[in-house]
Amino acid sequence: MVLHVEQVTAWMYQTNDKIQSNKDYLSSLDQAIGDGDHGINMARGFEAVVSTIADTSYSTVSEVLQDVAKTLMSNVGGASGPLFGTAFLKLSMGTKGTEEVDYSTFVESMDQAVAGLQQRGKAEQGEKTMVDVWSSVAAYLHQQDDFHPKTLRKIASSSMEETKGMIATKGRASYLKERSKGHLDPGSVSSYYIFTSLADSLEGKE
Amino acid sequence: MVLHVEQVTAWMYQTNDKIQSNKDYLSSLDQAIGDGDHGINMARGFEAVVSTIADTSYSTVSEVLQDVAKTLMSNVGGASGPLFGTAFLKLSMGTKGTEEVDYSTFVESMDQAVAGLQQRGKAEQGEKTMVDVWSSVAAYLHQQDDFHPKTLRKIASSSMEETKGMIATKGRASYLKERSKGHLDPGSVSSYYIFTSLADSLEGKE
Amino acid sequence: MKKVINKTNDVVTEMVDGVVAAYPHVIRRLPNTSAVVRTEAPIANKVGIVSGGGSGHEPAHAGYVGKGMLDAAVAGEVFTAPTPDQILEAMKAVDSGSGVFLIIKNYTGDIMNFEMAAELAEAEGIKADYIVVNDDVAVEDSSFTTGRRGIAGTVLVHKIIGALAENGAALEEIKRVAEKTVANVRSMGVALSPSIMPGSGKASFELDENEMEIGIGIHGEPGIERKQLATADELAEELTQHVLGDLSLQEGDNIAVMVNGLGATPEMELYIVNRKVQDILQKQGMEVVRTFVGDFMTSLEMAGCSVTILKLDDELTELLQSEASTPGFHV
Amino acid sequence: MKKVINKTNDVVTEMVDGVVAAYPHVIRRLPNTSAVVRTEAPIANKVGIVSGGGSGHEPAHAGYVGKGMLDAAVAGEVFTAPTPDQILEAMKAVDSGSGVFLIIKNYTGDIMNFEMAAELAEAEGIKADYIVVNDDVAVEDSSFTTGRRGIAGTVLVHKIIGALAENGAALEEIKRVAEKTVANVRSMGVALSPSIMPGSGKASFELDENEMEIGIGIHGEPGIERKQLATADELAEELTQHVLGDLSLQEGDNIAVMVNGLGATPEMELYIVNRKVQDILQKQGMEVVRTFVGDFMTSLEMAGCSVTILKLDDELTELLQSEASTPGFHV
Ligand SMILES: Nc1ncnc2c1ncn2[C@@H]1O[C@H](COP(=O)(O)OP(=O)(O)O)[C@@H](O)[C@H]1O
Ligand SMILES: Nc1ncnc2c1ncn2[C@@H]1O[C@H](COP(=O)(O)OP(=O)(O)O)[C@@H](O)[C@H]1O
Ligand SMILES: [Mg+2]
Ligand SMILES: [Mg+2]
Ligand SMILES: [Mg+2]
Ligand SMILES: [Mg+2]
Repeated sequence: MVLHVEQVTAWMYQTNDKIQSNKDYLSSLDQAIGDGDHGINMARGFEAVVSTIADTSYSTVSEVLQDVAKTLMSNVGGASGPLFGTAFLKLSMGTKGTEEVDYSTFVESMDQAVAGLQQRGKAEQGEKTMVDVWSSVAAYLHQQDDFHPKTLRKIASSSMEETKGMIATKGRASYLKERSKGHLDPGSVSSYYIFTSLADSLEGKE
Repeated sequence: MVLHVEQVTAWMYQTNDKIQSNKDYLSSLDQAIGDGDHGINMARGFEAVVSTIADTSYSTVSEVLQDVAKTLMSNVGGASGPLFGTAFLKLSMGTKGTEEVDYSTFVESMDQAVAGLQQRGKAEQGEKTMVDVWSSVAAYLHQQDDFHPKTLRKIASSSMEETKGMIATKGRASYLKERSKGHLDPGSVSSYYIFTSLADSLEGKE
Repeated sequence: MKKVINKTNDVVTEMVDGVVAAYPHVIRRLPNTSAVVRTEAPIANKVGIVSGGGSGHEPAHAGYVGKGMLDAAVAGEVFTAPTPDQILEAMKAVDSGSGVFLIIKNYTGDIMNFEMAAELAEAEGIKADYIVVNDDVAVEDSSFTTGRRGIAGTVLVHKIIGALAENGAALEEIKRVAEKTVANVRSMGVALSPSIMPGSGKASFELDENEMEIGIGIHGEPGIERKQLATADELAEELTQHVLGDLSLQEGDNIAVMVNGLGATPEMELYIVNRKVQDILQKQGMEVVRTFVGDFMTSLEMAGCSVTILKLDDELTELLQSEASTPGFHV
Repeated sequence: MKKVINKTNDVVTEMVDGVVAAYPHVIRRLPNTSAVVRTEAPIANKVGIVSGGGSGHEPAHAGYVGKGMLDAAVAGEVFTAPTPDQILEAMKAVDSGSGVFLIIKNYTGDIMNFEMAAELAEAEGIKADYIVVNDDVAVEDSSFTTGRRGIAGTVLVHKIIGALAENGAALEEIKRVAEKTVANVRSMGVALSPSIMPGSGKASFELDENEMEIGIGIHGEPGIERKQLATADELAEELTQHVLGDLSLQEGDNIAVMVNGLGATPEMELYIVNRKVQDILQKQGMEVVRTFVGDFMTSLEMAGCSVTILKLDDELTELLQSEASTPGFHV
């Protein structure tokens, strides 16, 4: 499978749908172990993303992803804004130059996205942040040689679920120390929406 | 009957007892149509009165009443402080010169007390203030030629009760206009305690 | 009742201690009183300006003692006018021989206690005069009522009169300008939640989850209407129109504006109100010379705000704009 | 949720409008941003000082723009760090060629957004440096944690650094003094009630009728202990001792003190706390050079307060005492 512009825009629409309908859920997760704004932040960001995309015509996947990155960066704020912005910027940079993106190019760009996230946020895997989902997905992609939407969904879901048992040592949840355990990490749940939406778009949903 | 120093000090102790045990009640009356501090104000004032009286030896009724006036004036504040202060000051001035106070001297000094109250507060009878109780008691005393504790109590009580039906046009309750109706005037209730305590002390209670 | 206090009986005296401990270079407490005076008082050839009232309105009144405003402030018990003897002590402490001017808010208790203090002061040979501030347009002003209450506009009277006294004006001159200021200042407030008296632990009134009280008094006195909670713009519109309706303003008139928080309302919300207030005033062609947004005349932890407008002529404009440097107010 | 607002989405932009409408002689809004800058910016030969963060902490940060403090403040959404592009616009607007210095509170979001802005600014040829304020002793500071949070002490950093920049100090000099200031400032807070996010209408945490949270963060982050509501004196003692315990102070040391209200606590209560704080400090032989009592770094309508102590040397004392004249802060 290769990724086309249409699939990537569908990916963003799907993500936005999930974020908007789970806005309050995401905020309530953040309220439990953060400051309660994650749903509001992500909803603001992805609303801006789809409105940018709707107004623009793209010839390459990289251009779409660059607009996504820039829009998130300048509309989300907080911790998740620069992080998701960086991740999509790295995906954009890694997929530059070709109209369509083949599997191995995508996998490489995912590695760069994870590296970018980690450089920006200084978080390792296991610190109960979105890095847990992004790096699990990247590692899983390496083991395959093509997209498998169903397993992609499964990996995104299980790595998201795993954050529940973790003690946060990065981000606002880290102030809770042991008390952060037993709660899902909000940024990991958003990241899960991003990757299940990718799976949706690979299956042809719009 | 004549009033002695002992009766007047007993009068003040009785008043203080009633004020202290009805402190919250007085404040709740004031909360309904004022600012909720009348009980606190009166309790502070009469606590100071009895502590002053306890520390001093007096040879005349007038001296006791002067200390009462000064103590209320400098401890109560609000609307009721200057008013009760003025009333007791006039009683003190009107009873000056004799060790004991006879009935007619007391009645005259009550007239002066009412006049003082009215000059200070600019309130007529029927405006739902303590003037209603003080002037009713003064008018009643004029109709008698000696103290009758039981009727004194009755007059104080009925004039206090009458404020319930009135619309306030003076003091803080006046802002409520028609809505002040149906509530007792707090300062009239305190005044009622003052005059029933006078009746108590005339009956020999301490 | 969640309050950061010790004994309820001690709130005023401990508060006064805390104010003086914060600004020992500006103010001192008169021994055995709850009056606070400027460290330099009495100041030669200057009329002493004294204000005060019940406590619970902080930074009013102690916060306004200092250069260009008050020489002394007298704190009564919570929501209770201070007693004449305390006011008298403050008057004596600030009188340099040029006399003392009292700024009184229009409440029965305040007027009686301050008037008695003025009488006592005059008996002791101190020249004294006073003004009664009655800026609250929520209350009908007629000879059959106790008249309009004094609320946040009082702070602007402190400012104007304080500046004038600082310039060395005589008592008569101060009285003239005070009367002019009071004639030109109007306010109205709204409450979203009541204040709670430390002494009784009781709320000053009750409001449903979706109600507000338009025209609230700063001791929780009733306003003109209790209704459904409105938007900031609607509130700003209602308060501003009421205030404007009571001032005869013409296009191009100079005014000062105060958006005052009643205690618990976040400053963010005061600014949202101010945005609309300024918008209305601009549309009406007013020249806003100066705006003050913040908690200036509060009612303990009451949520809500008030809007004050002061119509200015050249004299008042100059006095408004001159320096004031006090713990609670700066120009 | 009783708030004086219009649409929840508009609170920040309308608040910024309201701030600018109040003080047009001091600040202006940068078009299409929620950044506020001094009207005179950029000021020749002066390093531009920029701060900011999530909204809901008013008067922080727009209220501190003006002479002797900030050149610009960038407002994010409520409790959400502002975005790099907005910060970049503010940096560009205040850079006179002498560079820009950022004052950042230690939160992951704030650091990332401000750092990215600094990178973007440097890419555009603007010299930039920054300090991260981390004064909250309620949080453990170790390499295994995200470190202490930045709270009310940030306002004193604004004051010191603002004064230094006003004197024309170079970027390196500013960095040196900023590091010294941050190394010497410590705070801790307590909450009696939570703040409520306008967006979600939800309380930031829950407290029982008799509980308080010691060591609260200004976005409702957890503190070190939840316990029975204490008296003002006990609270003052607990906060002050925690703060002192993290500063190596000796008898006779000069310090500055801030008793900061978190939003809904009446000023009366802040002064009652200050009384005890000053008492403790005096007994320990501290020289309190200056005290600030009021709402400086709030958390919407949270009830509670924080205590900040800044240890001063001669250089910091002089900078602290020099003039600052901004809507929210005056020296
Ligand atoms: N240092 C970090 N590295 C990676 N992700 C982080 C880091 N800090 C926080 N996050 C992510 O950001 C999410 C919170 O985002 P959000 O609530 O929008 O921002 P804020 O914490 O500033 O309010 C967390 O759930 C976590 O996944
Ligand atoms: N003008 C007045 N003349 C006579 N009595 C008055 C007047 N105004 C108020 N009062 C009395 O004072 C009482 C209120 O006293 P208090 O609550 O102690 O003072 P404040 O109203 O200042 O809080 C009223 O109940 C009324 O009896
Ligand atoms: Mg968050
Ligand atoms: Mg009362
Ligand atoms: Mg009262
Ligand atoms: Mg946030």
